[in-house]
Amino acid sequence: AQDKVVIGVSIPAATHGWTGGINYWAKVTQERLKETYPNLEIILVTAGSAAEQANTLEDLYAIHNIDALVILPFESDPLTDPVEMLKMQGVFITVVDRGLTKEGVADIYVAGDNHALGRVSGEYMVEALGGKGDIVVLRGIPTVIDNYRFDSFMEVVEGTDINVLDWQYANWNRDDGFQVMQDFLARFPKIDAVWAQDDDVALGVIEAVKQAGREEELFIVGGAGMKEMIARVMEADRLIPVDVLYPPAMIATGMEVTALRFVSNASVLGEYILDATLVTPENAHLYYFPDSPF
Amino acid sequence: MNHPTTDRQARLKQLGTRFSWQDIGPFAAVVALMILGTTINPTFLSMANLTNVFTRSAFTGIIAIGATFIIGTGSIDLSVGSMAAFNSGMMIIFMNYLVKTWGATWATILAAMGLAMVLGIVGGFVNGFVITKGRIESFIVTLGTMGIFRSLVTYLADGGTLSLNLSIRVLYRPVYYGTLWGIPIPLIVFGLVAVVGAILLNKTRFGRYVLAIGSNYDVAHYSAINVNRIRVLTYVLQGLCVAIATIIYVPRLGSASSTTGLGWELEAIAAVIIGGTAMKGGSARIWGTVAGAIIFSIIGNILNLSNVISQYLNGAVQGLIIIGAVLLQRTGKE
Amino acid sequence: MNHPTTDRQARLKQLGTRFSWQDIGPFAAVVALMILGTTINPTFLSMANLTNVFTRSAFTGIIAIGATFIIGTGSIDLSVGSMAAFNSGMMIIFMNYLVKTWGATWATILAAMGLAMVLGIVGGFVNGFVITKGRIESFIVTLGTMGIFRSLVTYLADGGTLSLNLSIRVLYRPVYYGTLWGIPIPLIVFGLVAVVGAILLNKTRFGRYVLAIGSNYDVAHYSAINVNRIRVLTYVLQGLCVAIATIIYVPRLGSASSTTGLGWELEAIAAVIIGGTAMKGGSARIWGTVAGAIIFSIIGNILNLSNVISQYLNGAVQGLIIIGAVLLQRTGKE
Amino acid sequence: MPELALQTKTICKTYGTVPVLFDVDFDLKKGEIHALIGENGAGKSTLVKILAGYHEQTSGELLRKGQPVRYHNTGAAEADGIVMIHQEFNLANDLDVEENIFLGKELLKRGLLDKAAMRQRSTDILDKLGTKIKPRTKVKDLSVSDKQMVEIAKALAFNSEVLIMDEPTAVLTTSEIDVLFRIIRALKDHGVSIIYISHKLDEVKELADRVTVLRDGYRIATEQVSDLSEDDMARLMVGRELSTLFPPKPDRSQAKPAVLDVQNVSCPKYVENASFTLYEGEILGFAGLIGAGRTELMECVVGLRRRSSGDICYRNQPLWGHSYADAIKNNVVYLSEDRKGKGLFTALPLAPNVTVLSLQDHVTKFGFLDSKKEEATLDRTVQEFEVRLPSSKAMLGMLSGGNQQKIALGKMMQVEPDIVILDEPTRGIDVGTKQQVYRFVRELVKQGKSCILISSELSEIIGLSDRVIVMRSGRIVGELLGDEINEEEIMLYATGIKGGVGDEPSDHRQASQA
Ligand SMILES: Nc1ncnc2c1ncn2[C@@H]1O[C@H](COP(=O)(O)OP(=O)(O)OP(=O)(O)O)[C@@H](O)[C@H]1O
Ligand SMILES: Nc1ncnc2c1ncn2[C@@H]1O[C@H](COP(=O)(O)OP(=O)(O)OP(=O)(O)O)[C@@H](O)[C@H]1O
Ligand SMILES: [Mg+2]
Ligand SMILES: [Mg+2]
Repeated sequence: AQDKVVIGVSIPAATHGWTGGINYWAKVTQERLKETYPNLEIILVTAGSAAEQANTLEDLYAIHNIDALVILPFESDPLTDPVEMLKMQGVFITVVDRGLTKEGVADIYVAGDNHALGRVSGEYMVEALGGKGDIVVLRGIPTVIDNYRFDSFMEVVEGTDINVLDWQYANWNRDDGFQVMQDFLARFPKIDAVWAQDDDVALGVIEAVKQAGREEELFIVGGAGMKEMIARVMEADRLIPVDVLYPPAMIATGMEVTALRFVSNASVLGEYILDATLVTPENAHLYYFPDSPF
Repeated sequence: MNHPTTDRQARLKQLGTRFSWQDIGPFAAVVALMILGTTINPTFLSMANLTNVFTRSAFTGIIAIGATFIIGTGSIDLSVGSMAAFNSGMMIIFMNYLVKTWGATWATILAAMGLAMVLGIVGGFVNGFVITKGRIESFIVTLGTMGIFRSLVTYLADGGTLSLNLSIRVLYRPVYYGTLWGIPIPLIVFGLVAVVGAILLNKTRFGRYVLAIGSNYDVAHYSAINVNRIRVLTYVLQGLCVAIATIIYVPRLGSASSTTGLGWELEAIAAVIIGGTAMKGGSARIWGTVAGAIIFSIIGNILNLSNVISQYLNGAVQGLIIIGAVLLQRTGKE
Repeated sequence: MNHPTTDRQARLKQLGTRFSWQDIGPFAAVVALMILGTTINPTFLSMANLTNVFTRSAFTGIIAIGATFIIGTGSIDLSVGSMAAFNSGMMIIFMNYLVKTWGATWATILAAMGLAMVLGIVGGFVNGFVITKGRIESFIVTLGTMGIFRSLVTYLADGGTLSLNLSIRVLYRPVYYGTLWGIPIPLIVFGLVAVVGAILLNKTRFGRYVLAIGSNYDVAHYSAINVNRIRVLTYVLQGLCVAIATIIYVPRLGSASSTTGLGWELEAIAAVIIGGTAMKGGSARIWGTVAGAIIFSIIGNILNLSNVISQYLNGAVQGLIIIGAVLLQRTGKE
Repeated sequence: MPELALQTKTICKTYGTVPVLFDVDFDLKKGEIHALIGENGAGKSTLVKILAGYHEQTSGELLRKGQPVRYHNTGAAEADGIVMIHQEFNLANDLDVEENIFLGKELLKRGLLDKAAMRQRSTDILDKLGTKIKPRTKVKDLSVSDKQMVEIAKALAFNSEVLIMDEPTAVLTTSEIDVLFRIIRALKDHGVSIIYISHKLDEVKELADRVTVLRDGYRIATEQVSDLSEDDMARLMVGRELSTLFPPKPDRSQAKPAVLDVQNVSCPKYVENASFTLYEGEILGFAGLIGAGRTELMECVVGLRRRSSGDICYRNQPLWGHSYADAIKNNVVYLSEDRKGKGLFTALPLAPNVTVLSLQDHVTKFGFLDSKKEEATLDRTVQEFEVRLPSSKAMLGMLSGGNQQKIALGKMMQVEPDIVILDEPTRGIDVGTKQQVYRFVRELVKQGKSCILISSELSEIIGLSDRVIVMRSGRIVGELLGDEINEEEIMLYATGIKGGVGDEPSDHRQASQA
């Protein structure tokens, strides 16, 4: 019999909606792959911070002796070195979502495109507002990813007559989204649109807008593809006309191509870039997964 | 022999709720912050904004009232935020389940509220029991249960979000968004909890024993106070407060996830201490705690109402204001 | 008259490092956890794994040694995690700046190390100064500075990540990954800090005064101890420990961001208390703290050993093990 | 005229708005023992605290060897050779004896603590004081009397020129006091000046050269001790004539029922197989040297300390195995000797302290605390025990030592006890009030209540007890009745000359029959 192939999967702990989705898809894929390929062993570990994730990498190698690593890095920069350490030990590396800061470390890169998420959102905003209006922005947690999204969004918006009244961090958290939006609503008598960037935040924003009774005045663009939000888009909710996809299922892609590399010996190297698809009432049914927790 | 002078102060003391600079201090800080807020942005004083700010303070405020008793005995509870998340999750699951048989009725909601209470009491009891019977520092035990509750809600939500059935949500919504005599319901609940808390603390044997234990554990023991029982009771009370906070939290967003209630424990403890309760126990002030919770809420609001300073520095401004607010109290005391 | 029995116990005590069940307890917990780890997965005992586990404990461990003194006086410091992030950020910025003139040399690195030390001392001093001069609860002040430091690093990083220049990184890397006589450098540093900490605590006036203050503030004051100065010194010492931890942290990940060091404060405090130092002050144990830090590191490792339990429940398992480890110590004491 | 070591001129002290000392002139000659006496709250502790740098005077001048000085803290006073033994213990509970003795003045060797030297010195001092305290014991594990010895040792470890002792003997027994007096006299011979505060006037008479009397913050008199009798002193203090200290004992002809029957109680390390019976209407004294285990035995009896064996019957009912609360329910109440550590909440106001044992009686009909009732109870206690309050808002810790003790007694009386167990009840109380306490206790037992009295003051045991039990090293070694109750007999048992350790329990039965 063939030797067991061990794939380590290191992802952030489920601390908010999107990472929750990552966890869900990783677990589902783990089970499916194990069933399909009996000689495959998949070790799934989670971490609450970049430093902790570096720990899990050490553990995956020292304890589980992994042959391949699928990693969704907490943050690109701090994890580049620890991943490279594994690479030097001969571990096959698949990076998902956030690229490492050093070329050539990743064998496979399944890229979520944070720039695109910001850009697509911005482009929709410009189109829907007809190039002018007052908007507010709720950002995530201060991180590089958030910067990519925000900067790309602003690039698109900057040339137009769209005026960003203010932005605040909402930490990809519903309660923060609610509170920040409450205060924006109190502060600005006229808001034409809200870019919430994340569906968790958008949920909070919706409630704040409802409370203020200003549903007719504005619309909200979230992001990620949470099932509740996709459902609203499907139902052609005025408040949530679209969503921008940043599917947590990308971890499944990463795990699958990595598994493929070992079971088929096919040469699966290179980059897989996942689009930041704009979900509209027309295509929403394609992205609706009622069983997913996210 | 000379008799105690029954001056006005002493008379006021007899009202059960005592007024002194220590109590006024936090409210002075509230007023100062409100002036600051108005200066930065006159919108601050709008009815809508003030209502938001005060209403928001209800969650941490209610939890902080429970924490006042715990800190009054010289202990700590780090698990409250996670417990709130877990309770929310359980309420949602329970309502989603009941709605299938009972429909979207008040019965369903009331049953879920009952469940929250039971869970709060049980959770608090477990904390208190392990702390007293195991003779372990409360910091460690509640750090442990903090992790446990948070994990459980993550597990229940499969890492994602637990969402309340839409039909119930419509029914339940007014509990957060509704008003009674023009006052938001969460504020009324907050007020009631504070009044009950103040009575418990100042007018009952339980409250007296709490302060006695915080003042000197050994003396309390030698005064025939069942120290362990009172300590467990403070944790049960804390659990109940968390449950009440949960009950008004769930209708706000109708969902719970692993991020729910993150950091509430620090906020609640800070509210208690800003309010003039000593970390080492022995003195506690419910109305100070109420002011402390409001202070927190106002600081957050002020930061969102202005963008003079880089948003990156919000945390710094918040930190400075917290320290400043407490310094202000201290200085006034001299 | 009868002389004090100079039995072995007493003799050992005179070595400055005292051995008693309270000290052995945490180590017993370490051993129990190691047995647990080995049972779950025999690879646990591999040299490579053990090295990883112990090396990792160095960061929190070093910070926790500083925290032992602070908690020994009955205070708390919540700002250490943020301070570590801020220090890391400043080190990186400084090195990236210096490299332009001095090149990727050890001079650059040493200068940055010096900067970290200075920042640690200043940061600690500020904490201590505001606490003692403002007569504010340490909880509030350090909660404030926690926000301030974290904001500052966010600001410095413009919301993103500060990355160390690659050429320096190569040079600096061995400080975390290298070994001396086969022992990882972080472990050597940890050991040195612990030894110095133990000497400070048990063999110097400073250490004795720390415990005296924690035991009874007034008694210390009336024993002609400059209470405020000692308290400020504990914060300066804590700042220094944070600086040392930063110095070995930066080469590990080569970057700093607003999430660096998040939660280290709770871990450090927990390590101290698991180690047998009382939260209310008056007694402190450096070697217990060392064991506490190792316990934390092992728990994290054990969670990665197997895949039996849902990863959502990691936090619950961690919580249970923490409580269990402390319970084990307590039971052993009887 | 010998040089003045210390002198005060028109010293005034005000706490907040409460004046406590008024224009006090006081002087201390080099090499003299100067006693300071006065009623509780007269201002003795306040005066000496100013001399030792604990407090600063509000006005007035302090002269040291003729030079004006002002001590802003204890360090400054210590540097000037002035050391004080605090009435309320000034010890860090979590540190051990040795660490406390040298706190703030540790010996160093090459910058590090010289533990060996400090160990040696503290052992020497403790030996000199004749105690069995081990230097490595944590202070919190010591009995009150042992803590007092540590306080004394702490002061002696420092080579002072002026030694201030604020009631050093309140909880010490005769033999410890003898040792202490020997040391004090030796210090005096070496030129040390000593201020000695005590409520035990016989001690003052025996020891001091001069005596200063304070009353209500005023200096009333300074006299040569040889010119005054004890009664003169008492009169100067109280401002009126005092009758005999102890109320007459009733004759105990008729047999009374037993109210408390204690059989074979043991508590590891402290008490071994102690058995005794308390009868209705009697005062049962417990005598013994420091560390005899009297406190621990009583704590076992009321359920504050776990006993390893033994049965306790209250009026023929086996009772309260578990908690002090059970004992209280049966109106058995215990006054702890450790006022600060176990007796009273120093950081709380007065009313909560007085009512804590009887809160259920201080509620409105709806079950809420009734602060009016509490205030009334406090007022009653204040009157009954003549407590001197700085103000009604005072925290307990602001009261003078003796007044705190009165509050402690008042607290206990709120449960309307059937059996009172008093451990050092008159600790720090002035003669006038002592007399009242004795009458009070006598009244109590006349009403059919019973009382156990533990006291380090032999005269108190002898003057008040109807029967005396002597303990030594955790065992009951003797029981004395009637004329046997005298100092000599008690000391024979307490020191082990009679009823030696290792004797069978039957031995003390015989003793009681003797
Ligand atoms: N910190 C304080 N604040 C307010 N009043 C105080 C304080 N300390 C003492 N007093 C008051 O000062 C007065 C004198 O107290 P002091 O302790 O000097 O009396 P004393 O003569 O030592 O009495 P005792 O014999 O009971 O020890 C008392 O009325 C007391 O209540
Ligand atoms: N059998 C014993 N072995 C060792 N130490 C003992 C023993 N018995 C008593 N001691 C010491 O004596 C102290 C207990 O004193 P205890 O409180 O019983 O004295 P007491 O009889 O109440 O007298 P007093 O209250 O006047 O000191 C303890 O600190 C303990 O160290
Ligand atoms: Mg006094
Ligand atoms: Mg005793």
